Parts: sequence; C-alpha cells; structure tokens
Amino acid sequence: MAREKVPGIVAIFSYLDDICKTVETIDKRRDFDGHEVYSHTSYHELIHLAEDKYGSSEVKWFTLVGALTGVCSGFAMCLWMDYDWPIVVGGKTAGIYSLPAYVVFGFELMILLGALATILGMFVMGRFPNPKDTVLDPRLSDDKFAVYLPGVSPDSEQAKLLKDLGAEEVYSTTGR
Amino acid sequence: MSKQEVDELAKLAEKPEVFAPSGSFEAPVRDVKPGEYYAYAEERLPGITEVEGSVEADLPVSPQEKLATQGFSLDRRDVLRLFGASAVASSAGCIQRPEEHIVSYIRKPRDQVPGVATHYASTCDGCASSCGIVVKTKGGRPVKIEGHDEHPVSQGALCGVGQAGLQALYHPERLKGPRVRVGERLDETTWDDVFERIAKTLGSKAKIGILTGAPSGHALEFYKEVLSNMGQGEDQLYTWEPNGLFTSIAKAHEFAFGELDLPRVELSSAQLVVGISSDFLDVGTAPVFHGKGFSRGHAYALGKRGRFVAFESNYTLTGAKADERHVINPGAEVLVTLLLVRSLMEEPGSRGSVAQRKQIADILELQKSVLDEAYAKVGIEKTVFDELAHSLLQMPSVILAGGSSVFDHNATQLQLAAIFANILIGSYGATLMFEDGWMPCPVVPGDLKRLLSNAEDLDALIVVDTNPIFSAPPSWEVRKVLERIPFVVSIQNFPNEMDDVAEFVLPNNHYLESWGDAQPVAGFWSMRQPVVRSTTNSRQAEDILLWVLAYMEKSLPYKDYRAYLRKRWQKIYDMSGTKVSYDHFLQAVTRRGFVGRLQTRTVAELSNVRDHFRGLPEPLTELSLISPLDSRLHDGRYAHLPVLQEAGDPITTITWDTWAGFNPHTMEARGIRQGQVVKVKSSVGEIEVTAFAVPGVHKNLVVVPRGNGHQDHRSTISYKNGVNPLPLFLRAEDRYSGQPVTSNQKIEVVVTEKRYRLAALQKTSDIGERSDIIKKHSLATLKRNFNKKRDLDHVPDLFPKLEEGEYKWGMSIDLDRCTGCGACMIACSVENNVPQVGREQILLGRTMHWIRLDRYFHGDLNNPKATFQPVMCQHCNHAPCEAVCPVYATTHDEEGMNAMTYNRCVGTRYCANACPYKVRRFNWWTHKWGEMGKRQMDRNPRAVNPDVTVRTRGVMEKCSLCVGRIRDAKHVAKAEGRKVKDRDVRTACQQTCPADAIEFGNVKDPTSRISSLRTHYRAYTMLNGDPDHHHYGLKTLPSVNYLAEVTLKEAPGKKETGSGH
Amino acid sequence: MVSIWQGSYREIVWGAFMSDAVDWDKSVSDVNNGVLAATGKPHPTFYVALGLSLVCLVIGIVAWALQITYGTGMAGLNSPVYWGVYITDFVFWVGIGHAGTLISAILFLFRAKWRNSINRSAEAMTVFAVITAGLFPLIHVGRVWLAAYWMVPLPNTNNLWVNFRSPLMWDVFAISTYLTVSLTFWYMGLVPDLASMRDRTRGYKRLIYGFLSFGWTGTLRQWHHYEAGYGFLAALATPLVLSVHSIVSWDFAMSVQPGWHTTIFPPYFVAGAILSGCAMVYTLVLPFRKMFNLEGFIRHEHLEALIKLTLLTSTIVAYAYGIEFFIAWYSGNPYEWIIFQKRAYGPYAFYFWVMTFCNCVFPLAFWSKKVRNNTTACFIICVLVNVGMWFERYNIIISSLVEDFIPGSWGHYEPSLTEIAITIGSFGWFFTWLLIFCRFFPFVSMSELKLIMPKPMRPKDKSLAA
Amino acid sequence: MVLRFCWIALTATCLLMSGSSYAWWMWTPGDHVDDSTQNMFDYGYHPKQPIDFSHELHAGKREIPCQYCHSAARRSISAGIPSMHTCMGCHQYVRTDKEPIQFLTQKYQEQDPIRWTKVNDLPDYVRFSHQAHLGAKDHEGKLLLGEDEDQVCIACHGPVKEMTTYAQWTPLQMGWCISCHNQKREPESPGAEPKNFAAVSCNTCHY
Repeated sequence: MAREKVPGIVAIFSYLDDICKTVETIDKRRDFDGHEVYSHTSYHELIHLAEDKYGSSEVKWFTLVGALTGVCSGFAMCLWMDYDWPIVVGGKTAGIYSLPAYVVFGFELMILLGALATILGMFVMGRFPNPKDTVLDPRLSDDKFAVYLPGVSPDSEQAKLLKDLGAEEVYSTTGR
Repeated sequence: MSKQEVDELAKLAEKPEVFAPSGSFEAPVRDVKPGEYYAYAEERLPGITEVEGSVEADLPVSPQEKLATQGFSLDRRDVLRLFGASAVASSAGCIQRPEEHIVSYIRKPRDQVPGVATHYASTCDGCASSCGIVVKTKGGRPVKIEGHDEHPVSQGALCGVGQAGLQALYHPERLKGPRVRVGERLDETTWDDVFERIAKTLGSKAKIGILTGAPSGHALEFYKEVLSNMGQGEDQLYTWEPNGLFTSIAKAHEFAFGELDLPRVELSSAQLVVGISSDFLDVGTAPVFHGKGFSRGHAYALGKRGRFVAFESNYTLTGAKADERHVINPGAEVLVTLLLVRSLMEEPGSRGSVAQRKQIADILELQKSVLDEAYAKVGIEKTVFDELAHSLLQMPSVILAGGSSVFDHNATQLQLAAIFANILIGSYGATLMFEDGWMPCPVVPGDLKRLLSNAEDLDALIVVDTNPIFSAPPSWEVRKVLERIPFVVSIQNFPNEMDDVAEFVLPNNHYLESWGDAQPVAGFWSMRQPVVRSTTNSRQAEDILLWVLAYMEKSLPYKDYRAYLRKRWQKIYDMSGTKVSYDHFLQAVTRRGFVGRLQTRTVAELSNVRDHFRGLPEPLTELSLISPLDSRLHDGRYAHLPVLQEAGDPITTITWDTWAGFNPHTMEARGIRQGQVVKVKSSVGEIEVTAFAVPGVHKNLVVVPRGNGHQDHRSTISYKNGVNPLPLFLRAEDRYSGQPVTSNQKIEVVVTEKRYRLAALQKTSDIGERSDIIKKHSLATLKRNFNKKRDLDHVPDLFPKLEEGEYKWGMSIDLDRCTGCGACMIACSVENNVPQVGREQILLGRTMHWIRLDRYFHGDLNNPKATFQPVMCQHCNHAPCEAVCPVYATTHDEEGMNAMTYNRCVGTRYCANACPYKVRRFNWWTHKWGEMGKRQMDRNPRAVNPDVTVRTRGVMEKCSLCVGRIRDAKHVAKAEGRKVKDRDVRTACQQTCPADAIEFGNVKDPTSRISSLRTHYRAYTMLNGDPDHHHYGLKTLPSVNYLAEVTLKEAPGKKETGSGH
Repeated sequence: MVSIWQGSYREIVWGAFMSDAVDWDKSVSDVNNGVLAATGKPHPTFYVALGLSLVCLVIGIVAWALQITYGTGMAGLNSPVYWGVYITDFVFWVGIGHAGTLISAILFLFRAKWRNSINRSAEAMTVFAVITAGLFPLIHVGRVWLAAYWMVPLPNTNNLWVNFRSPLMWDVFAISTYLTVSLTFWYMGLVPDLASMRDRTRGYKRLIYGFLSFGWTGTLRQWHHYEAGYGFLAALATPLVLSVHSIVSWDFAMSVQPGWHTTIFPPYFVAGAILSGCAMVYTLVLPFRKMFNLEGFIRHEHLEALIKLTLLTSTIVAYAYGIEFFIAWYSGNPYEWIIFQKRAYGPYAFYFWVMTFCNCVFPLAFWSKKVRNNTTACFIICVLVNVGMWFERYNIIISSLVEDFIPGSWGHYEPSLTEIAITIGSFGWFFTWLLIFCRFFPFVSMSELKLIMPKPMRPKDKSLAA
Repeated sequence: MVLRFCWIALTATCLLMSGSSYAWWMWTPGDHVDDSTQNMFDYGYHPKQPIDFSHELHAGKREIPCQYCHSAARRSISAGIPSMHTCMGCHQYVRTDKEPIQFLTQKYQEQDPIRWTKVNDLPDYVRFSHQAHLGAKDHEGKLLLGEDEDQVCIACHGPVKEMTTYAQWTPLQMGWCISCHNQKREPESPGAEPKNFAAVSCNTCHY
C-alpha cells in the first residue's frame, strides 16, 4: 500500500447542504477523480450520498462471516473438547453432548467474532488505520467539511468550481 | 422360615456371638499360626514374610542400653519415620521443582514394605472397657486406630474416644521430657537425674503411696508388687475413676452376691431393655460393647424388633434411642425401680427363688407406705409398671439402672434394687452374666476417700495417669490434701492439674507406645503392644517405677514391664491348654491381640441386703443439678483432643463448651433465654454458665456436663473452654461405695445480663411432618410388606444409564440402628485428615466434618423423640454438584462415586450451593497448628494419614467414600487376579460404627450385603420423593441410601410434603 | 390528582424511547469547544471525588490482599452460605453494566435520539462496571491464582478441558464477550472524538491521542463503513445484552436451590439489570455534567427520558417480583413456597422489604412530572433504586442458601468487614477509572451529539449566489 | 512518524501478549499443597546423588533385574530403594577398593542412612501405585503389562540400563499419564465398544 504523497487542494465547507451538493456534483465529474470528502460526523444526508458513491457497505459480509465462524467454532470447540476426554457429570454418560449448553458458547462466540470481524471490516473497508495518512486540517474533526483533490492547484478549474459550490476556503496542501 | 428369610438372615447375620451364653468360648490361640502378624495386607500378600521379634527389637536389653538410645541417634524407627515423611518439600513459596529425598533403610525390617501398611493388634486405653484395636501404621507411624474385628469387646467397632487416640499420641503439647520442680517453675531435666533424685528421696520416706486411674490387667498387681518391694503395704495403692458406675454396680453385687465385680450385659440377647437413668450408650461401663449388643438385640431385623423403655430425668443419648421414654424426677430412680420390682412381684410367672422373693417381699413390705405414695410422686401410673412387668417376663430382657449422669448418695441402693428386678425377670445367666464371663471391676470403691483420710500419714505419693484434683469435686479438697504430702511424683500422659502439687512431672508413654494388657472380661485377656517408639522423650509409667526401684537398689527381677507381663502371662498360657511353646504363644497373642477362655464360678444366691433399704430417697422437687460425664471428654481427661471437642455433644451438638441444659418450659418460666449466661449457685460454690434449652429434660433439672473448664495453659485446646460444674457439689458420697456424688445437688439459678454464643453444630432441630428426610415405618407396615423389594436405582430417566462397570459402590445407613454416638464423625476426621476448626469457626458455621450428624426432635418439648441421621456426601448418580463445576473438579467415576479432585478445584463453591444435602465442606483457611487463632489445632504433620491428600485453603472437599481404601483393596485384588469381594473395603465410618448402622459395598454384586439392604422395603434416599407413588423428588439418585426408622406403634396418618421439581 | 399523575403508561413508554424536542441554545460549532474545554479543567469537586475513590480503592486492595494471604475465611461466608456479598456485588455490577449497552445499542436501533447525549457516559459506565464485575469472581474463588487460568479452555499439560455444562463457564464466556464487545462498541464511538482531541493537542498528547484514534481522518468512506459497522455492532450487542444477564441468572437458576431454580429468572434479571443501570446512569450523569460543565449538552429533556425508562423498568421488575411469588405458590412446590414465605417474613425479611420499597414503590414517584423535573428528588430515588437492586441480589442469594432443603444444614450469614471493605473498594475501583476516563476523554460523544443538534445548514440570509 | 511509532508499539504488544500466553500454558500451575508445579520441559531432571550409582553397570552389564533392588515395586505403591544392607550384600566383597564403595561401607558401619535425591517425583496429591501397574493381573491371572518385568519398567523410566546416573526420562505429567490410560483396548468381542486401557476417572489417582 505504499503510496506517494500527492500534493493537491483542500476546500473547506461549513454547511451541510453545501457539501452535499458538492458531493453530488463532483462525484459525476471525471476531473475530480481521486477526490476525498471529509466530514466531522455522519450526517444522514452524507451517508445517503456515500451509499450512492461507494455502494452498500461491505462490512456486513465481514460481520456475517465472523458471526458464522463464531457460531461454528463455538459448537466445534465444545463438541471436540467433550469428545477428546468425555467426562461424566450429573448423570450424563460419555457420548452425550449437551447441545443446549453449547448453544451458549455458539452464541457468545458468534457475537464476539461477529463484532471483531465488523471492526476488522470497518478498518479494511475504511482504509484505516493507515500509517501514512496525515491530518489535512484540524478543523475537519470540529465543525467543518472538506473536499480534497490531489494533483491540482488552488488556481485550477476544479478549485473554482468548489468555491462556487460554497467552499469557504481553498488552499493547496502537500497531500495526504 | 421362608427361603427369603433365610437369605436375608444369611446376609444380615452378624458374626457369631462370642459371648453367647449357650456356646462355649474357645481360646482362639490354637487357630493362630505362629509367624503371622495381624496385618491384613500381609495375609493377602504371602510374599511378605514376617520375621520373629521385630517388635521386641525396639526395647533395649539393659537399662543402660535403654538410656543410650534415648539420646539423639538415627536408628531404625527414626529412619522409618524419615522414610514415611520423605516427601519433605523445599522452601515454601518457591515454584521451582522441590527437591525431595529418599532415605534408604540401613537394614530393612522384614515386616515393613515402603508404602504398605503394617497392622498391629493392641488394646485401647481410652476408658476402662478395654476394646481391642488394630493400629494401622505406615512407615513406622500409626495412622489409624480401628476396632479389632475378632475382639469380643469391641467386635470391630470403636467409639470416638478410641478413634481419637492418635491425636493424644501426636499431641504437640505433650511434655517433651521429664520436669523437676524448682520453686514455682518446672524445669527440664534428664531421666538419669530424675531416677536418681526420686530414688534418693523415696529411700528416705517411710510411707509411700501410689495413686492410679483404673489400671487394666496386671497393672494393679504390678503396682502392688512395686509397693511391697519398696517396703510398703499393698493397701498403699489407691485408684480413682470418676465414672462412679463401676463402683456402684460392683459394690451392689458385692452386697448381693459377695463378689466385687460387674455383670457382663448381653444386650444382644435382650429383646426388651428397661433403662432407669441408664446411659449405657453414651458412657456407661463399656459403650462399644453395649452399643454393639443393643443394636443387635434391639434394631429391626427379619420383621422383629426389640423394645427399649427408658425412665430418666436427663435427656441422654441412651434415652434418645428409647421407644418409650418416661421423664422422672431427679432422685426418683430407686423408687421407680422398686415400683417396677413391686409390679414384677405381683406378676404371675416372675422368677427368683423362694428366698430371694422372700427378701424382696420383705423390703417391699417394709417400704409399703412410701411405695404407695410413690406413683404420684414420680408421676407414672401403676399400669405402666404392670404392663412393663408383664412384658419383661414374656421375652429375654434386662433392666439397667444408673449411669454417670445420676450419681447421688443412693447409687448403690439403686443398683441393688435393679438386681432385685433382674432376679425377678431371670436376667442373671441370660442377659446379665455374673457367673461366667463377668467384668472385673477396674477400681476399688471408696479409694479416694481412703486416700484423703490416709494422706496425713503419707510421705510420698506417686500419681499415675489420674487427676482427682480436676475430676473430683473441689469440696473434697483433693488439692489441699495432696499439697500437704511432702513428695509427689506425677506421671501423666498429658500434663494436667496434678502437676501443680508434684515435685516431679514425668511424661508417661501413650498407650500406643506402651506394653500392657487388660482383662475386660473375666478369663479373657487382651494384649497391648507398642506400635511406635516413644514420640517424645517419655517413658512408660511402669518402666519408670522399675527404674526408680533399680536406682533404689530394690530392683524387681524384670528389665521392663514387658518382662513382668511375660512372667504373669505364664498363668494364662497354662490355662489356655495350648501345645505350642510359650514364646510362640506370646507371639501369637501379640499378633492376634487377645486370648481367653471364659471363666466360670458360682456365687451366693442373694445375701441379706434388707438393711440397705431402711430408708428410701425422696424425689427432688426443687431445682437441682446433675453433672454427667461427657461422652467424648469423659471427666475432662480428653479435653485437649480437638477432634473430640469438635465432634460436639450428640444431643445438643454443642462443641468446645459447657452449657447448662434446661427444660425449655423451665427457661420460659424463669425468664431465661437461649444463650443467656446464668449463675448457678449452691451452698459451696457458684459458676457462670450459658443456658441452653434441651427438650426432654425434667423441669426440675439443670444439666451441666463435666469435661471442660480447664483453667490452665497446659493445653491451648482445652484452655478456658466452658466451666467445670464440680465446684457446685457439696462433699457427699454414695452411702455404700464412697464415690463422690455428682448429681441431685440443690442449686439456685440467677439470670445475668450476659450473653454468650454456644457453638452448636446444628441450628435447626425440627422437621415437623416432613417425610422426605427421615422416613419411619411401623413394625406392622414392615410385616405387611415383608416381601416387597425396592429398586432405588431405577427411576424413569431421559438419559441412558451410566456405563456398566464391575463395581458400583453404595452405602446404606440404618436409622433404626444409629444411636447418634458420633464415632463415625471422629473416625472420618482421623482417616481423612479432616481439620478441626475451633469454636470461633464453628460459630461462623465452618465446620469441616465430612459426616454431619443431624439430630431431629419430634413431639412434646417435655419428652420429645429424637432421630439421628448421619449425612455425608450422597454420591448422587444425577449429581447437581458435578454439572456446575466449571473446571471438572468434581466428576463422576465409572463406579458410581462422586469424585472430588482437590488439586483441580479453584474454589468457586458452586458445587456446594448446588448440593441439596449441603454436605460439601470448603477449606476457608489452611488449617495449621498455631495459625489464625490458637484453637485451630490440627495436624502434627506426622499425624496425617499419608493415604489421603491434605487440602489447602480454597479447596472444596467432601466424603469420598474412603476411596483410598477402595483403591488399596483393588490393588490387592488386582495383584491376586480377582475382584474385590464384599467387605474387602470398609469405610472408616462403617468400620467404627458400634451400632453396625453403616454398610458399604458393591451394589452390583447381588450377593453383597449392601445390595440386599438397598432393596429392602425400608430403604429410601433422601429428598427423592416417594417412589411408591411415582414421585421422585429431586431425582438425584444417591448412592447412599437410608433405612427407615422403625416404630413399634402404628404411626398416625402422615402428610406427604416431600416434593420436587 | 390528575395534575400530579401526569402522563399515561403509554406516554412513559413512548417517552422512554422517543426523544422529546429539545430547544437547543448551542450549535454544532460549540460542541468540541464546550466539551473539551471542560474535560481539561474539571470542577474542583472532581479531585475530591477522585481522592475519595482512591481511598476506597486502597481499602479494597488491602482487604483483598489480606484475603488472598490468609484465605477465603476472611469473608463471612460459611457452610451453607457459600456465596455471599461477592456474588451479590458481581451480579450488581454486571447489572449496572447493562444500561450502557442498552442505551447505546438498543436505543440506537430504536433511533431514540436522546441517547446521543448520554451514551458515552453510559458506555463508559458499562465498561468499567463490567471490569469491576469481572473482578468479583476472582475475589470470590478460593484459589484465584489457578482460577484465572483453569477457567479458560486452553491447551495444558493435564490434557483436560473445561466443563461446558457449567453455568460458570457460560459466565466466563458471556462476561468476557460482553466486556470485549462493549469495549469495542464504546471505543468505536470514541474514535472520531479521539481524532478531534488529536487535532486539538500537540506534543506527546497528540502522539497518544493519535495512536488511540487509529488514524481516523473522517473521510466519507470511513464514515460510510463506520456507520454500517456501528449498526451491526448495535445489532450484535442487543441480543448480547439480553443474554448476558440471562446467563448470570442461570448461575442461580441451574442449581436445584429453592428460590433459584425458576424459569422466570432470565427476564427478571434482565429487567432488574436495566433498572439498576438506568438509575446508575442517572446517579452518575447528574453530578458529572455539573463537574464537567456539560449542562448545555446533557439536557434536562434527556435525563427525563432516562427517568421514564427507569420507571418503565421498575414496573417490569415489580411485575416480576409479583409473578415470582405467584409461581412459587402456584407450583405447589413446598420448598419453593417456604423459601418465598421466609423471604418476606423470615430472618432476612428486612432486605426483602428494602428491595421491594426501593425498586417498586419509590420509583412510582416518577409518574409525577413534578418529581421528574426535580433533579434532586430523581437523584435520591435513583440512589435508592441502586441500593434496592443491591439488596435484591443479596436477598436472592442469601435467603435461598441460608435455609434450603435439610434443616440440619441450616445456617446464617453476616457479611464480614473484609467483604464490606472489598465492596467499598469495588466502588472505589469503578469511580477511579470513571473519573480518570472523564478527565482525559470526552464524557459526551461529540460526533454523535452533533447529529441531534440543529444541522449546520447554510443560513437563508447567506444563500449562495447561484 | 507519530502513527508509525504507534504501529510498531501495537505490533510489539500483540507479540508480547501471545508470547506470554504461550509460556503460560506451557507451565501448568500445580497445586500449592507442596509447592510443586509441572512444567512441560522439566524432564531430564538429573540431580547430583550422594553416590554416582551406575544403573548401566548394575542393571545393564551385570544384568541384575530391576526388582532385585526395587523389590517393593510389585507389592506396594512405592518402588522403594534398596536398603544399605542389600548393597552391602555384594559390596562387602566386591570392589571394596573403589572410593564410592568405601563411602558406602563407612556409612553402613556408622548406621547413617544415605539421603538420595528423588528423581521421579510426583506431587503429593497424586497416588501412583507401582503394584497396580507392575503386578496388575487380569482375571486369568496373567500379568497385564507383560511378563518381562524389566520391559515394564522401561516403559516409564526409560532405558535405565543404558544410563549411568539416572535422569528423569518421561515428563510424568497428567497429560502423559492419560495418553496411556485412555488408549483403547482391543474390544473383547468383535463389534463391542472398545474400552479404555485403564481408568480415567479423576479419583483413580487423586484422592
């Protein structure tokens, strides 16, 4: 994943409706290839646009696989460990597998692995943590939105368009 | 008799009666092959052959040699001990591999195989009844005392005191060596010094006396011989036994028949027993022998059951077992007995010769007016006596009167009256053996009185293992009198109050370290041999005397007491008529432990005892005190043994303490509350003691047991436990035997504001109408269902049955037999290294007993019926505890046992919660001597049974059905290529039970006793509902079953409350 | 009357889940400033509270050290009461730990917006409460040095596994899963906020926050998957939260003890857990929002919704108490019925009535709008509910164990000083962590709070020239 | 830079945790009754003994059967070590010039027993019976573990005949015991359920 830093521009937005409109606009334009949109929180409006942009999130597949692995490994663990050394407790002879009790382990491991896989999916699909990533602008985690476009200068056509769409500021950056 | 009955008889039949009056008693010595020790392991392992004289080798040849070996040098026994304790861990807290060592034998004794137990036969010295014991030793250390199966007194059983013998042996507070008085101090000294100085002093004394306890066997003669060698008269020998029953019975028989002996009571052949303030099951004269006989003669078998009627004012363990119990005024025993005699005289068919009847009639006539009024005074109607008299004549029966709990100045008179009654029902020769196999009286009546009056003249007194300063009422001023004697030597097994007045305090050997013998029954001799060399620097009392004599240059011709016995036993050898040589005879007897041929004699018919009935006692109508001997601590001589302190009184379950037992109604009337401290005052003293309601005690009675109340620091165990009630007693004695009176003392009770918590093991005693815990059947029901069998192990079940192995261990406990004596608890504690925790922990509820002896009262508070139920792990086949352990620390094995793996346990205690029987015990601490409070005495590390893991803190434990014994038996069986047979394995509790209430064995073996008991109609399992009505309760399927108690009368309609899920 | 008892049951239920309209006087831009300013400079009472917590913690540590050194006998436990205050504490803290996940996961799925202001505090409470609860089995066991290892199915030299039939093993899995998942859930919510903190700090602090925020930059792609992942986590956590206390209740229900062996236990325990959790959240949030000057963000309307939720669960718990008695009587099982009679009238009746009044009677005051508006009254009642819930567990555990089947084995129980000290220590432990957390991390979920505030739309007067 | 440092730290933490948990299960903590523990690698224990007794010489070259000296093995739970008297039986005459023999003789004459260091040492909570393993017979009286007794010893104690001073050969851990105990025997009849070679219930060894 070695990636060169590409200088580009950052356009800062303050308003949700502006950034939404911007996203809608630039998403269709080829000269905005490689742009990245930044937000300080997950407004529904933006998430809806993201769904159009990236498609439905693949995290669900991670969750599903994790959960299925969990439930299978839970049952398998119990069954195999009971098979490995059957010990008679409470009048249950060797060879009786207490499936109702194993449900607990299947369930718990399903949740556990499902949750961990979800996190993994989020990391993988969200492309983070990325050791080379840098913070473009500290305001982005406060109350601002931004669009980052690599390989262009603040004087470019694209910068101008962003300004028109409501960007309060457009400046060049060394890249992310 | 049907075939079934025959079968059952065959299975249930006990060993043949050794003392059966009809059969002759054969001396067993001819059956013993010379050259075999009494060691079962060796009998089963012919590969191990013994070598002659391995026991002899312990005792040195000459006194000089003996002295030499007392110094520190490693010899065989030490090596054995080191070997046994070879598992010495390296420094604690280190998780490195501990370095352990094996110490090799220099020359291996041929009766020792490392890891294999060696058994020695010996004789118990716990009380005067001299039970035969087998001592199991491992690596030279005694690890368990058990009743000798063939010994006719113990018959395989042993009481709690006998079981606790090991703790006395290993007690860390035994004197480590001889002491000499220097002013107030007792300084350590050497034996040489002791002998020299004692010899010198005694040489200058004109009059020397010896005071002993109840000496057994030849010891009495030995002391007399010692005295005469010192130039003293034989009357300078004094004995003192606080249990007055011996003296009163013997004295009465001396009056009546001219012989100072006790009759042997064959309770096994008595179908009807009448006890008049008798405590033959708790203390009596021979509790194990009587317990065995009583359970055989009384408990249910083959549709029959004996009857026991008790008249008593205190609520004794014996009375608790009675089918009918009448509460009488204190002091009314003589009247009750005479009223019974009167009814017997009136009853056609009563026995007795003309002269005897004449004399009895005269006495009754003389006291006619008193007796006429007596019915009202004792509060029992004449019809009761008439019915009893009628029944007594219908079947073999016996009347037993008196006990340690009632000892007033009419004790001998009471015994005389009982003799009349027994003559009239024809007990003598049938159930009371006075002409063949009588019991010799171990003490001389009135000796204490004689000592006190002669003490002025005594210049020196040697005291051997007795302690009248503590065990006689202080009003007798024993201490004062003994202090006046210029020179007192006290030879005691355990330091006691006698040391205060002694110039020399010498540690006596424990009986497991001593030679000795006993004659429990006339003509019948029991051998005592040392099983271990002295564990401290102590000597046997008899040897000390021999040494003193040697230093006085008045030696007896014996190098030690064993040589003396060897000489004395010549007579027994001659009597036995055996053809083997004397040496072989002695060896065989030592191995077997006993020898004998019942002696017979003819006694006078009945002397004139009319004079003894000139005056009759009045029943007391005011509040009065009785102080019975504690069945565990006796007069207090065993107060330093924690296992006995912790076992608790069977009736009150109070441990480590003294209490004042009141009738609950009396407490209510006087405004006394449970646990309130009361002042009990008499004209000579006053004590403060905690009140405790004991239902069934007469309203005019306060019961304060003896045993505790040691006020000195000699033992941290007995120090300041409870109080001694004896200071309350006026100096009074039995009119005829001269024994101090310890009952019927008039007292006042003053309530104080103080409170004190008594550490009772059981907090709730009432189970109301519940039948899921204790079941009872009437005799009629049992007869109706005689052929009905139960199948406790087959109930409707979703799961397949456990895989069938060869064995399935089960235990059956007969509630009809159980007398509640608690020997099982103590045996279990000793066998399984169960720690004693002390009063404070018991107050918190942290008792560690693997067997809980539950005691339930039913019915009227003034006269309740008691049922005892030993509850140990029930080894459920559907165990609620097993499934809940997260780490598999408790699991089921293929033989139906619930296995507890201590080293896997992490201590979640979930199993104990899940157990509906609450039989699991948790190690809240690591129980060690001297840690976490003084009272938590436990193991001298050497006193630990090496076959059972010692548990540390944080680990659950419980009854294992003595799985170690099962493994041992299996190893033996495996080596012989066979299966384990019935009775190969006996659990510690089963083995020691004097009532034979516990049976253990392989349920899958259809010929085993257990499988017949488990299918008996009386069999039931606790909390498992009522299978008759397809109701299975908790359905835990325990391997331990109970056999229902049997009532003579039809029980009133019972309500079924046992239910489950 | 009508004026006092305002609101119907339906209104309460509705109110508990649906947010009321809040009249915000703050904007999105104020969130980070407001929250983080307070985080760095807490009210002086913070340090008093921290000191007090540390003292309690030290007491608990000393008590536990003594107990490990000398043995479990330091506790007042005995035979037959093998479980006591430690298990009470365990169940209590697990119960407390339920509100967080409930509020953050279940209310998230219900789209109850008011949860956004308190979900961080509730989740933090959950995590620390579960950590506290997780200590108690270790404190409780006899050999803690082995328990921690043997309770986990790891390969070992004994070739021996663990017993999967044991409810305690279920517990091990349930609690550790719950801890992991709620920790994950909580941390996931923290990540954007940590990024905010990173962006506002420099030096080593920036280094630490940077590490903790996993390089979150807030791209739309990240938000997209984050939102999806958060939803799935909430969906996974919802059954988990219900299962955990069910499993804890099975610790009791799976043994044959009368009073424990009932099927009502799982729902009953879950309801109780949520009740105690909500009350605890209220008890915590009220002083904390003052301490960290967050009254502008955690609004009264939010707290009122919490109170409504408390009232709702209180009525469920009351119903469970009633039905438990009814079943005990109706089942005809004498052991069961006797235990219940003893609970109400036996030697431990005091605890029963404390529990009944605190959990069922006092919360009834929440029906009144006046009480709901009075934060002091609400606070007192919530503290009482916490006390009541502790005694509920105490009552269940002790009364069943003290006197069960066989009268010969009956006993008694009093907590020892060690147990009390460790209980105090557990509060110290919990509050120490919570206070430290509040000092260094945002006590309000900033990114989520922004969502329920007025959206930063371009004002009409500044409209873009098209 | 910042993030890279964090990345390394994270990896290092993960490695450390997995490493320590691996070490943790290798070392199964034992019961603290006697402070003994079991370590997976703790065999080959070879302590210094008071006399460098050579099994190779006695059992190997001279072909003295194991149970000539360890005579308790078939009768007892413990195998026992020979008494000094047994040694002296030969060494009164044999090799009396050697230093160890003189040491032995001196000790014997002083009646001072030799303290050997235990090599095959089980924790105190384990009951192992040599008798049951060595002398175990089936119902026909046939030795279960075969007639060649020395072979039976070797199964657990290793090739003693090739060792000079003895060193622990097998781990003597529960897992190792169990590996034999729960082997399946030949079913008695075809089709029957094969049974375990020996009992595997806990109280076979722990009580």
